[in-house]
Amino acid sequence: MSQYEPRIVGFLCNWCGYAGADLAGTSRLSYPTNIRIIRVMCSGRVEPAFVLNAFENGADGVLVAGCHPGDCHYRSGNQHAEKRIEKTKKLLDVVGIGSDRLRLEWVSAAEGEKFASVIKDFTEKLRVKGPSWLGKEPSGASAKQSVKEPIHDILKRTKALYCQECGKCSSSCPVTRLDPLYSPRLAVEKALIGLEDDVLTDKGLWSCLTCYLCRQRCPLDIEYDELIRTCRAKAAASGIVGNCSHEGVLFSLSRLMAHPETRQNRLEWVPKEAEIAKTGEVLYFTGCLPYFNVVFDDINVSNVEIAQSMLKILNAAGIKPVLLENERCCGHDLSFAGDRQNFEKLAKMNMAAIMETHASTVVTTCPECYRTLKTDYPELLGQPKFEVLHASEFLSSLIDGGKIKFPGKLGMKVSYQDPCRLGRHMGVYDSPRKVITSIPGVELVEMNRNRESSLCCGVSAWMGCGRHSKQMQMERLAEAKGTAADLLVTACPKCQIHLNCALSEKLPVSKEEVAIQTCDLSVLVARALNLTQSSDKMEMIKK
Amino acid sequence: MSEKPSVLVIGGGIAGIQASLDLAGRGFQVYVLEETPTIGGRMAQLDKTFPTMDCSICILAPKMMECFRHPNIKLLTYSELKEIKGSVGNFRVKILQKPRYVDGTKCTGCGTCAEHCPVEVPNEFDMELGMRKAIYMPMPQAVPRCMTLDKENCIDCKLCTKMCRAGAVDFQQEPQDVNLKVGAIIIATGFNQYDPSEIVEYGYKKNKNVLTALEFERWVCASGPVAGHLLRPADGGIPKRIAFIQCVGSRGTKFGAPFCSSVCCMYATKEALIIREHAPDVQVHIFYNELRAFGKGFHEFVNRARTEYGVNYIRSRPGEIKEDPRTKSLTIWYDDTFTREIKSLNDVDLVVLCPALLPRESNRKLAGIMGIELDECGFFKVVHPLLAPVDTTVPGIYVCGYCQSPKDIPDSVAQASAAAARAAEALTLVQVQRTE
Amino acid sequence: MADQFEPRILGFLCNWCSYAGADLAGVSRISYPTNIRIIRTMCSGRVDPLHVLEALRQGIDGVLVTGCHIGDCHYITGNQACEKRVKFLKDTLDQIGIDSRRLRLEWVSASEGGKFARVVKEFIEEIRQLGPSPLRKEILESASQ
Amino acid sequence: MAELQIEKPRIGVFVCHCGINIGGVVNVPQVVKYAQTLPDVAYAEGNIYTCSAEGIDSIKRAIKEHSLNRVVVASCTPRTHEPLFRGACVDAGVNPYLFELANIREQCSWVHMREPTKATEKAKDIVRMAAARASFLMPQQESEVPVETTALVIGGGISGITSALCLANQGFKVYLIEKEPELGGMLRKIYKLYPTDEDASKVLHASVEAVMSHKNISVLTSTTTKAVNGYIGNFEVTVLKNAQEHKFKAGTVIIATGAVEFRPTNMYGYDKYDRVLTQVDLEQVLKSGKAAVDKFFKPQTVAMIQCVGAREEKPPRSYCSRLCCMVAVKNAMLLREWYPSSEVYIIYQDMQTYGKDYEDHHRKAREAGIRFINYTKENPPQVAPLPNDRLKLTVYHALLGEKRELNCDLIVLSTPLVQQEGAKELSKILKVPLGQDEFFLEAHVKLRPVDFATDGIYVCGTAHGPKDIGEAISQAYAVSSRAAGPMANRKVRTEAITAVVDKERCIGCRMCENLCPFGAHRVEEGKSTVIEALCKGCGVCAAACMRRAISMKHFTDDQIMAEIKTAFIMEAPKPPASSNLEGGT
Repeated sequence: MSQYEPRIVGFLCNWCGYAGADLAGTSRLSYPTNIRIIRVMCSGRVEPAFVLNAFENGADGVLVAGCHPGDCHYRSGNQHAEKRIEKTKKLLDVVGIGSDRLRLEWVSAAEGEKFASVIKDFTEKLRVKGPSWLGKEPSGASAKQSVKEPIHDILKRTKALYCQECGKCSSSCPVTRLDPLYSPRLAVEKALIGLEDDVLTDKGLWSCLTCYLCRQRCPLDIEYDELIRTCRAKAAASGIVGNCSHEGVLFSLSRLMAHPETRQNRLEWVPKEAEIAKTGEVLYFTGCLPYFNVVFDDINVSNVEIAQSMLKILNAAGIKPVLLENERCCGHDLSFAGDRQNFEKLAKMNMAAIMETHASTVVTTCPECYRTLKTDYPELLGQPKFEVLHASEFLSSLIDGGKIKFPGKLGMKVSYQDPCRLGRHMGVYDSPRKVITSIPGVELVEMNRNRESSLCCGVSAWMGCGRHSKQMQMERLAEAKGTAADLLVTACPKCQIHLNCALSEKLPVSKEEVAIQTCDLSVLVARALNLTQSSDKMEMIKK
Repeated sequence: MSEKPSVLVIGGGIAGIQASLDLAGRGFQVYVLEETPTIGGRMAQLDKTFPTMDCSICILAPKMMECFRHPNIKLLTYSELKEIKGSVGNFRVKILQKPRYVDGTKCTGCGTCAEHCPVEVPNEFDMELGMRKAIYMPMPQAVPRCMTLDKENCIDCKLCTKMCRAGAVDFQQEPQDVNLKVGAIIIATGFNQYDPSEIVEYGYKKNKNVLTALEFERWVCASGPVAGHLLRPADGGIPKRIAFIQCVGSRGTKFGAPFCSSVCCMYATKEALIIREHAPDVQVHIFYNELRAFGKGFHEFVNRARTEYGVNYIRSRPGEIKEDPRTKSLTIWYDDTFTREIKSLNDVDLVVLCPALLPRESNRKLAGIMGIELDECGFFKVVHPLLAPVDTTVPGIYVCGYCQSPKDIPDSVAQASAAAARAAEALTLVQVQRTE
Repeated sequence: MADQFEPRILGFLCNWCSYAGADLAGVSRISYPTNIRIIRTMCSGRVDPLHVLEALRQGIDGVLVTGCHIGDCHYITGNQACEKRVKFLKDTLDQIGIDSRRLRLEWVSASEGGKFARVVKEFIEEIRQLGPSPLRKEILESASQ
Repeated sequence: MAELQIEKPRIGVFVCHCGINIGGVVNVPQVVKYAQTLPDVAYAEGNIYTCSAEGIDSIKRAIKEHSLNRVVVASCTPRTHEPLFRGACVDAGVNPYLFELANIREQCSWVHMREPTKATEKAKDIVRMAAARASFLMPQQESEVPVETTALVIGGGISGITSALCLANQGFKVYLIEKEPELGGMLRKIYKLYPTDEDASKVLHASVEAVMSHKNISVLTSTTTKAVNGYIGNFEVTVLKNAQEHKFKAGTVIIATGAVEFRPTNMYGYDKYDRVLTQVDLEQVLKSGKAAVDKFFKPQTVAMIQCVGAREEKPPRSYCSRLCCMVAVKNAMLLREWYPSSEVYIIYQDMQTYGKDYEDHHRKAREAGIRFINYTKENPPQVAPLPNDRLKLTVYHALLGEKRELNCDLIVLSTPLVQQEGAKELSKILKVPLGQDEFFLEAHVKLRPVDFATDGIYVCGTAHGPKDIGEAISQAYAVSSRAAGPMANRKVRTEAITAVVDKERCIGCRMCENLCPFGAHRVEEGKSTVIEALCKGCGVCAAACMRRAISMKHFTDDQIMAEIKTAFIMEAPKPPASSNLEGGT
């Protein structure tokens, strides 16, 4: 331990923090050598992703220094910084790095001395705390594992060789319709006549939502989603990456979770009265809800409410579910972003952790976890002994078995958004509908495009969110609104996030055309069972 | 052994008819087994035939009548094959004749009974677009010209019995076993249309203005459910824009069939021409994948449709059809593959889906009875697709028409004659062996 | 009067080519005016000059004879015999003061439905230009009045 | 019979609606009403479909009830429906030649769809003409002609071989003639068969053996057809073998002369560059075996161009040749098998891999990595020379919208099958037609695919149009069935329409004898006599006879004159028409 020297990354604002550091220099104030400084114009520029990236790359601590409140060169940049650092600290706590490794300080241009002492103090504290586990093995920003499978074999495996160039995929694709530069057909055709490089370097490779609509309709069942996933891995191996939304913070978190030493504090959300177990029949695989809760706290969705609702329902049905203390990201997003290496790590660790609990049933509230656990893990690691069920399927069986009974009538019209992974990828269309319609007083009104033809929420795998995503979201919300439903139920936390995000931004149309309350299926069920308090809005709907 | 050599023909469509006429014409005794109440098959349902645009029933009806009148042909309609034993030259066949509840020797086919029958059910012959009564004749040109009472839908009011002056209605009729000895067997069971409702994006059965090709044939046929007037099925309005979609459930591995049905490009072109003749101001669009016009005069026919008739061919399999819930008009989304533009064809009044044509489900049962093989798609397997195109895996049993592999009418007719030739050849050889 | 004149055309069609061609025009729904009446003969060679003359005597405005293309005759040379006769007849008509354009010979095969319709249309127009036959009953009558 | 001639005509007229085919344009009830007013018409009615069993019954009933002795049906063309209605007359005891069809569909309602009033008037005229003719109709007797139980099969390719074998196995004698010194035709040039992947030569060998050893088959190679006279059942055949004439009789004739591959002169550098071949050229190269090809070269990049010289704007090659796509797929797969590292491109317009097996094969070719590039007629590929015998193929991928340049060492042109040179001559000898595409034209595209209008002559295989081996063999069996019919019965009925000479009038001028191409007129003892079996009933003689001594049965002068006189109502447009039908006489 004696050789341990903490590695600190410092983000300094140009006008105060950086000037303060300069002053420390001109004043010949010495401080430990452990810090590396990155100059930014304002502390408000520092994103959570920067911080997480610093940790991913082996930092033991991150220091952000800005102007004192009220002194910001850009008026309120430091206030933003304060909020962001707060959020990042929460994420660091959950992921187990600990919020004390991140420090925000106000250092004015005149405070050279303060700067030096902050560094000294932070270095000492970090020295006492010990090194971050990540320092030993930086996970790196991108996976470098190459995909050896030749393009011809990929085309064969995904049946793309059979492409009849008919254009059914491209005319179905919600992206192509908005962005003519991208076309599933042309991508396949290019690959087919040997223009492999064009395919891998094409921006379109990252525009695909892997929403499965093209595959659903393709008469030859070309596995377009799989083709895209493999090509992305191939592209990623040669250093090409897609455009990540949220500056890649969610990918950072997933990669951090892929580290074997990671010890998370992810069960904070569990209510005290809830009954959970370490081993047992039923395991509830929460997914990344605790993280989403932090990242998306500003768009009117409460992600842990989904987990809490599910847990309460399970308890109400007399089930004491297993929750994994150190459950890791299922790896779905990394896998669809071309990071095969970290996906495989996550898969192995999750699988081992689940096996230890002796669970025979794994329930997920997230369709992506559902798909990944049910099909991708077994493909990689062989068929496990447990069964994977989506919450809708599990709830449906609870209702069938009389394990849960709805006490009263809700009295509302709802519509249902089919998540791509649950619907087209996995073919689960009926259970969520069954659950919804078995709640007394709930009428299900379908949108025009439903079930197999459902429209994607606009973003998948946290990539390529942009103008077209927003257009799709507006279209979908308008469609939902058009059904005159009071509530749009989803069975995927991400659908809810994306649709709510669109609503929380400046709307291109009038609010009446698109604004609709969204709600997760489990939350709806918990409320119908009187297990959670209805929000004010729900009350209004009831009236 | 002074008996005439005889042949059983299974299926009374155009292939079965041709094989029967060939064999009967040279003095063989022929039995035609047909499961529906009339011979005529699919061709009888068609409005016109390509590329000559002959009225289908006009050229078929004389042949059907010829079968009926031929002294060497016995029609066993409304019948089922029960059992076959023996081998070439000596097959023993058991057939079940279902009761029509109408005495064929008395019925004149005047139709008075049907006029008075109170029960209306969808007419299978009209692809269920039109109605028939519980006592009915599938079509005006039906052969034999005898009514059939459909017991499943009959309400036992006995009005038909009262009304029939010939006293032909007979509720006591029982199923009858018919035992035959035949020297050879020809199978010609034809095809069934794939039901495209599982291809949800095209909205078949959900959107009323979406029809299948066979439905459309009946829809525009003069003797069909709307007497040949070109109308929108949803509301009877006058269509201005009609589209055809090829390969619905064919050439695919997911839905329907992996093979190409071989006739759709041509019949769609034919139907397009029918439309342009009916109503020259109606736009017709044909969405195709690969325009398969390989038969004699076919490519020229398509060219004429394109240049003289202004039929618009678009190389694309559309992604989806959307219905305007208010007007019931349709929007077709497609990738114009030659320009690579994603486009929508709006205000389409009628979409005709050209579904895969599948070998009949009942082939499996037939194959079991006869001990012959089917291929993975359900077509009757032949010994060698090139050199023995009509010989099944059992000597003395031959196959022709669509049930052997996808083909059009002329190819079916030629193959029917071929099967007849093979049957005649086999019977001659058997006779020679016997006399030796 | 002139614009109301509807020529009356009589057509002799050989059974194998031209009659089939006329059928094909029908099957292909190729429209042509209603002015023509058709007489089917087995071969264009069956058309006797007397038949043509009788038609003209009846007051028919134009006579169209059609047969198989030269070389295609079902009876090998029937159409050649016909060709000679029509040539001879045309000379005769000119001599007796009937415009020989009122008699026309065309080859129409079984596959030429379009040509049949075109020929009929053209011939009708030509006769329309020529005006009613001088042998028309009403013209003869008015002349005698 | 004699009584019938004296009996006053009582005509029944049946006007068909043909659904709406006629009834939608022509006012049928009006026509029926009008028909009732015509001379000699005793009865008239309308039918929805006169050809339906109901219609037929109605005709029979009316004949009985109204003592009709002439029947006119106003419906469609006699070319398809006459036999059916004649049959109805026979059933009701009326001679079939006392029946007349008035064609108010093909030659009225269908060509005057937008002029219902005028069409109705015309339909009335047509019915009037038919009724007038019917008054003059006479009963005729059909005769039977014996049929020789020998078949002539022209062409010794796989189609001819198959039909010869099938007929011979049924006990008929067969002459199989082939212009080449060897049997086998196109198959001799082919390497492998698709989709079964067998050696063509092996398949052929077995069939040739069977033909050669069959006791009922006489094979004449290096033989051409010189003349075929006569008619069904009684053809007199003259063939030329080594400049020597052979004559024999045949009951039926089968054309199985096959087709040849189109040589693409001046297309894609076919004459300029050695490395541009046709598919048949390639077959022959492949036939020499892999080792031989290896010596020649090892292909790296091969492109096959489809529709070369086919699907053109104008006839004769405006057709799709049906099998070239499959040939290309077959040979492309073969090349890939022999040279796995090579790249094979098929540059196509529409892949004609119809049906089940071909579509399967097409899929397999894609699976094997054959690359397909779609081109359009407007943007055909271009060939240019490169050093080292290589060729640059520039092709615009129409579906991708991109130009591609392929550095090829072999370009294969898929050209269509075209008619043999001698086909025109043969069509003249047999008096059977060729179509626009120069292939033999069958009697009816839909329902008589292997028959000709002329009885006793049939066509099969690629002489009829491009087709694959399975289809050709199906047709070969089909013609065997068609030809076996009359031969098995040993007789056919012939029509009764022949010339009759009035010996009183005949002066023996020999005009008819000189004119008749069939030699049916023979002047003996100063008078002409008609040999009925040879007479085809054209009437050329009747029209020519100066003495008007020759009458044509069923097309008599009386009958034709009656039509001429009733074709139009001959009176002034104003005042309105009177009902005088006999105007003009």
